[in-house]
Amino acid sequence: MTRALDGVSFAVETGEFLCVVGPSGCGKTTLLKCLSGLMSPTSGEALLEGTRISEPPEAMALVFQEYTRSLLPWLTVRGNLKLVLRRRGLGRDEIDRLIDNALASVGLGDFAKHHPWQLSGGMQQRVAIARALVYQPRVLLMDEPFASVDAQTRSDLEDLLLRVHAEYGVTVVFVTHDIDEAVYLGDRVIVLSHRPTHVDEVVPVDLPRPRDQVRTKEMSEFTHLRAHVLRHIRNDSSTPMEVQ
Amino acid sequence: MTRALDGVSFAVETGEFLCVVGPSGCGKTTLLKCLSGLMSPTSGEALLEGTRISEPPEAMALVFQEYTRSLLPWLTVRGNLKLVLRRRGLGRDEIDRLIDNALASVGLGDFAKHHPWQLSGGMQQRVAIARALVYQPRVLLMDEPFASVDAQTRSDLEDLLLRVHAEYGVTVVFVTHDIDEAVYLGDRVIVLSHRPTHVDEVVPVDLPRPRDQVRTKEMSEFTHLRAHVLRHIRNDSSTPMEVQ
Amino acid sequence: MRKLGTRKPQIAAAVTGAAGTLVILAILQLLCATGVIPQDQVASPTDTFRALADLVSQGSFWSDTWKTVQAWALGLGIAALAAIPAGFLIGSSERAFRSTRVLVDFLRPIPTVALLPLFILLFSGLRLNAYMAALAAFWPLLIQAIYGVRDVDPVARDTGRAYRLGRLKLIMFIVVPSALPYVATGLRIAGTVALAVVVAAEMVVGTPGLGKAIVDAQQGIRVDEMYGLIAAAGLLGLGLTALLVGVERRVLAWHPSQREGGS
Amino acid sequence: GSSGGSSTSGSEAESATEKIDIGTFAGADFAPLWMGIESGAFEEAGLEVNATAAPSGAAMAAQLTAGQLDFAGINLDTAIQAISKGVPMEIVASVSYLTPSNPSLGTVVDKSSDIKEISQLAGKTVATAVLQTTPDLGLRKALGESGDPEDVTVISVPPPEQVAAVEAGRVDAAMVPEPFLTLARQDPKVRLMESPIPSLGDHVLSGVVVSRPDYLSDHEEEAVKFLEAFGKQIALAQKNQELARKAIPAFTEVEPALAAEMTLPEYSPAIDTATIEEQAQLMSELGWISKTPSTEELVWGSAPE
Amino acid sequence: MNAFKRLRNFAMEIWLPLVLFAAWWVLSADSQSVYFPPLEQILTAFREAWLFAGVGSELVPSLTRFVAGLAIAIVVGVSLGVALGSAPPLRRATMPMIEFMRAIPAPAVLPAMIAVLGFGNSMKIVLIAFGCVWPILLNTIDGVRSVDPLQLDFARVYRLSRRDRMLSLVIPAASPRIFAGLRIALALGLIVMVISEILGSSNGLGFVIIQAQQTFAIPQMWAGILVLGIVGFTVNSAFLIVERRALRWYHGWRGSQVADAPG
Ligand SMILES: Nc1ncnc2c1ncn2[C@@H]1O[C@H](COP(=O)(O)OP(=O)(O)OP(=O)(O)O)[C@@H](O)[C@H]1O
Ligand SMILES: Nc1ncnc2c1ncn2[C@@H]1O[C@H](COP(=O)(O)OP(=O)(O)OP(=O)(O)O)[C@@H](O)[C@H]1O
Ligand SMILES: [Mg+2]
Ligand SMILES: [Mg+2]
Repeated sequence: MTRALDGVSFAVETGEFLCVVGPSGCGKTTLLKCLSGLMSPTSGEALLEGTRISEPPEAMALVFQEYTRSLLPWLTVRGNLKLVLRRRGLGRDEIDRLIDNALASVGLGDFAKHHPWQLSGGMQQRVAIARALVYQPRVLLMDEPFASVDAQTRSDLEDLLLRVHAEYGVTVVFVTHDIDEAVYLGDRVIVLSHRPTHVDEVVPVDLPRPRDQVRTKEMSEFTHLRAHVLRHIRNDSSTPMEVQ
Repeated sequence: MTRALDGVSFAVETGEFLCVVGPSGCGKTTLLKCLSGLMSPTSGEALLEGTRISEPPEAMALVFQEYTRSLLPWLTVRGNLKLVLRRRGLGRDEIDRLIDNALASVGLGDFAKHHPWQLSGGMQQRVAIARALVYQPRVLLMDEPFASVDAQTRSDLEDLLLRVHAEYGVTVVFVTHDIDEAVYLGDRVIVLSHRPTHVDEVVPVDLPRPRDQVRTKEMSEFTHLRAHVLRHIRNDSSTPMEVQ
Repeated sequence: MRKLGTRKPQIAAAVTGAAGTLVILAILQLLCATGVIPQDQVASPTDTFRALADLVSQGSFWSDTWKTVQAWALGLGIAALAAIPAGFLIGSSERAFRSTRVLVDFLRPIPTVALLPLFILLFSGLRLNAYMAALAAFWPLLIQAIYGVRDVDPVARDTGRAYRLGRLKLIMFIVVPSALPYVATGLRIAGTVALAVVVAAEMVVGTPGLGKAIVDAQQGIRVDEMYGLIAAAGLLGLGLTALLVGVERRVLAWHPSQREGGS
Repeated sequence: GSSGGSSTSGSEAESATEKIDIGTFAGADFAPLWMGIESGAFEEAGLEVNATAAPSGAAMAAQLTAGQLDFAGINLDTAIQAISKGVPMEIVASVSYLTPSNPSLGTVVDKSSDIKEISQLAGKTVATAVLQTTPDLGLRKALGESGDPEDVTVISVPPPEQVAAVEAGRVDAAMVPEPFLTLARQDPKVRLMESPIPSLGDHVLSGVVVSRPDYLSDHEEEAVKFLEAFGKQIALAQKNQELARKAIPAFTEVEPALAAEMTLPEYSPAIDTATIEEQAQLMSELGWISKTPSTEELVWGSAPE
Repeated sequence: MNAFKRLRNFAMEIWLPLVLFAAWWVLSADSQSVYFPPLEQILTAFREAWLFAGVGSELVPSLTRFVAGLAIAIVVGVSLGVALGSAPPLRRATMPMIEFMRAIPAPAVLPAMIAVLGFGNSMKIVLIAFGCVWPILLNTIDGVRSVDPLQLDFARVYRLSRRDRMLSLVIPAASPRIFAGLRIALALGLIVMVISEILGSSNGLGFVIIQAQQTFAIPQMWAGILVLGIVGFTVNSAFLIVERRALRWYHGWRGSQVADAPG
């Protein structure tokens, strides 16, 4: 086994919104897998609110990077959402209400009866997000959840996520390639280096909340933060094109 | 047949770098297919330097959105590039030199003998770009060519593209979801509307060339342009989540 | 990385496989020895092996096997020559595809052995067996060839067009390679069916070959030999399938289905 | 088919050997043919006889029609069926007969069964190798004398399985041919009872040789030569049964020990047209054939010149 | 509005079979050959024997055995396949034996089956099951093995129950492969059904065909083959209907797939 993660060490506080950026193949997905208990770290350990994670814990949801694959094509959108609620012992009506709400919040209220493959890539990604939301987790791990979504939907979803985060106090770990997005969403941005992976820098983001797509991004503070992260990433790489 | 494009009309000047943004499903890919002669428009016509396009013209290269599927898995990376040079009647050495250059310029010099499926998604996308470059087209059509590439590689490739554009005077039509990218690269940005699709606005980008990832993006002109486009897209949509 | 990794698991898998096979055979042997399986009608594994060893030293066994293989290969060859071009032609024209669909769907499921009584009246010997095999092999090959051509990825096809490959190169570099995995699958299915039909024909018609040898052993009430021959038929089937898979591996090294191979 | 120009093309001066292709069952009925091949008697007569075993009378009839065979050794019932349905063939010789002193087909019942004679099989299930053949015919004839010939279920069971079928109670009786009849005699679990054959007479024609009319007219000389030589072997087999027993293992799956023990039919080259007519008549009465072919249609050379 | 279009589509699919049928009729009309009788005679024989006299006595027994054998094969193949597919060591241990058994041409086992089970229905059902079970078993194993690991990860993260994981994830995910196996099994099953009736039976389609051939009832033989064509076509169509319903998601999914990174 290759060591995908080495010397990566950081704490996520309850209710925090943490963004992770870093070059392709540096181990961001691997990191989320350790945090979710899908993978046991070869050395070191992942702690969730003080307890060690060896199995996926009850209160955690994960939005996979490969959203097309993580949706079950033989179930409808509703079926996909229902599946994760099965163990809750809820009534039919309650389940339907929860699902309808979650779908409406990602703008897919009319698509409950469609199969995932009848939707465009961006819509599928939103189904995966709705599935995580309906699960009502305390901790939400998201792996490049907005990669295939067009600019406008993306900013809508970013704002939806900020709202959920604010309302329910969900802890979010959010992996992205988009530095603007990381700065816009996060309380802190963790910048991972090329392999051997280590935490290159932790950038605190002190932009005021609630944030706004246009106003926040026009603030000079925002522009400087993103330039800072960007410059950091560019300087870090000694061999510019050797990515994987 | 659905009308994918309606009332879309614009001219691309020789040597221009034109970026196209617009919501998912609005017809950007369809537009490129018409421009490349792969599809004939039901009404209206596509003109390349004055002549009507009905068959793919000689001097045009297209980078497909579904890059994984446009690379032929039974050929190596080198084979994929060689295939498009077949009709040129070049010598072996000349062909090898061209291919090596193109691969080196996208940072894949060491992967000529690999098959496409042995590479990561981002690397495959770069192979597709290299294939277009080696073809030495006068017109280059690109459909979300950097979607699966990490931030740093992406900015490198953006700069490579700007260099090719400047050196050889290639005309580029570039589809993207990323408004920063569109503003950073283009001479003009065309914003398409929701369906029924029409040209919503044409934004001239008067940023000085050569452009620089950090400096250009820190310019207040840049910030304002992107905010302008973004605001435009947001206001355009009366129903915020209805995307397709 | 992958190359280094596959060697060891492969050996481990082979060892487990061998061990598992031995355990199964031992259980069968035990069942025979204790009389749970009646001895007079079923040969125990050791008896089967002994009979197989006897057979291997006999020239007639090898000539029987050779005759079966000959009919199989001839039939498969004829079927391939007829079915693959036909499939490509039908598959590349929507009109041809639609016109032949009902006909193919009607003829294909007729089990070839049902035509054996007819074929007996028309042919004899090797030709009879080979034609039966050819007919049985024809359908899976035809179907797979048709679907192979129809399933060429439109994006790959558009790539060829956009880069102006020309018609011939498009077929050579894009259509045929895309359809090959389908044809290979068809060949494997056809191989299995063709062998079954050759053996069946030998049994019913009595042309020399493994099928007839089995019936002869049955008629002569030589139970061990019969089981030895059945085992030999199984080994032959394995060998012929391995042959086809080997060819497939070679030709289709680039195809996704070949990549998980070792695991 | 080698018949085409095999005889005429040999224009060389040396005594030309005629090629004869004949297909037969792998049963004791055609032992005289193999005797002739083994002993070289055919070669001495200037004939190169090539004998192949064939799966069924129907297949041989088809190969005969297609010119792949010149002669076929089949059962009389098959020949009658084929000729009545318009297959171009004629009986050219008889080979074997079933007689009371040569019971090479017998009826086997379970030891515990109380069935003793054929008439008791009314309403029962009986196994035979192939339906609508001589044993089947004999059974129905016998039943018809005392009652309804249709009042029995006859099913097809391959000879090697017949005794097992009786033992397992899947059939009430089986009409078993040699060599399985000899094995059944040694089996303590089953018992032999009355045979169905005698109801058809004391001299029931079984194995015959057939050929196709166009071969016979084009190659009359060779045909006569072959039939003469074959006839001698048939007579010899009847005189010296040991010769026949020796030839059987070489051409069939029967072991020498069993071949030495089994009951052989009566071998005779003389065509008994009475038994042919009677069987044809019976088959048409039972509706197995739609029209009764005349003796002239059935037997070669029986038509007045 | 669409009536005309539908009619045209129908005509497109049916014209070739009709032309061939007419050609057969005309060309055979005054055939003198015993073995290729006029189509008219064949149809007469078909009407007399199969509308509907032979349906109860021959067709029903054949199909009953076929369905019974197939059902056994499905139950055994799928349950064993799921078990072996989700237990890699067990799978590796049994794989060589399974591959060997699969490679034995089913007709070759017939004599052994007759020796043990006699010539009755149970023998034929077991033989049909034997012929059909291997493609189903192997494809189920493959299907279970190829369940997307990401989906299994999903099941773990969202803590699906064991039952949900099997019924809502593993079996649906494997179902396209299972149906692919079933499709091969159907063809093999029909072959085995016919061969088991040709060699040792007293009723059934195969028996009728071989019996007709042996008694030179050639039009009846052709009629029997025709019936088998109809049976095969019907069985195949029924399968396609079931498959299309069960795998509607799959066809839609495949059709819509913008390929992910392969492998
Ligand atoms: N199953 C695996 N076996 C071996 N190596 C793996 C496996 N999965 C991932 N890796 C390696 O581990 C490293 C980290 O991969 P990971 O998927 O975590 O990267 P990432 O940061 O998420 O990249 P991306 O931005 O492209 O998603 C990569 O170099 C990859 O090659
Ligand atoms: N083969 C097709 N048949 C029917 N409709 C199609 C087909 N391909 C595309 N469309 C439709 O045409 C419209 C335009 O599609 P197109 O792929 O051009 O969108 P796009 O702007 O490229 O979207 P994205 O940003 O998601 O790539 C979509 O609504 C789509 O549903
Ligand atoms: Mg990742
Ligand atoms: Mg597109």
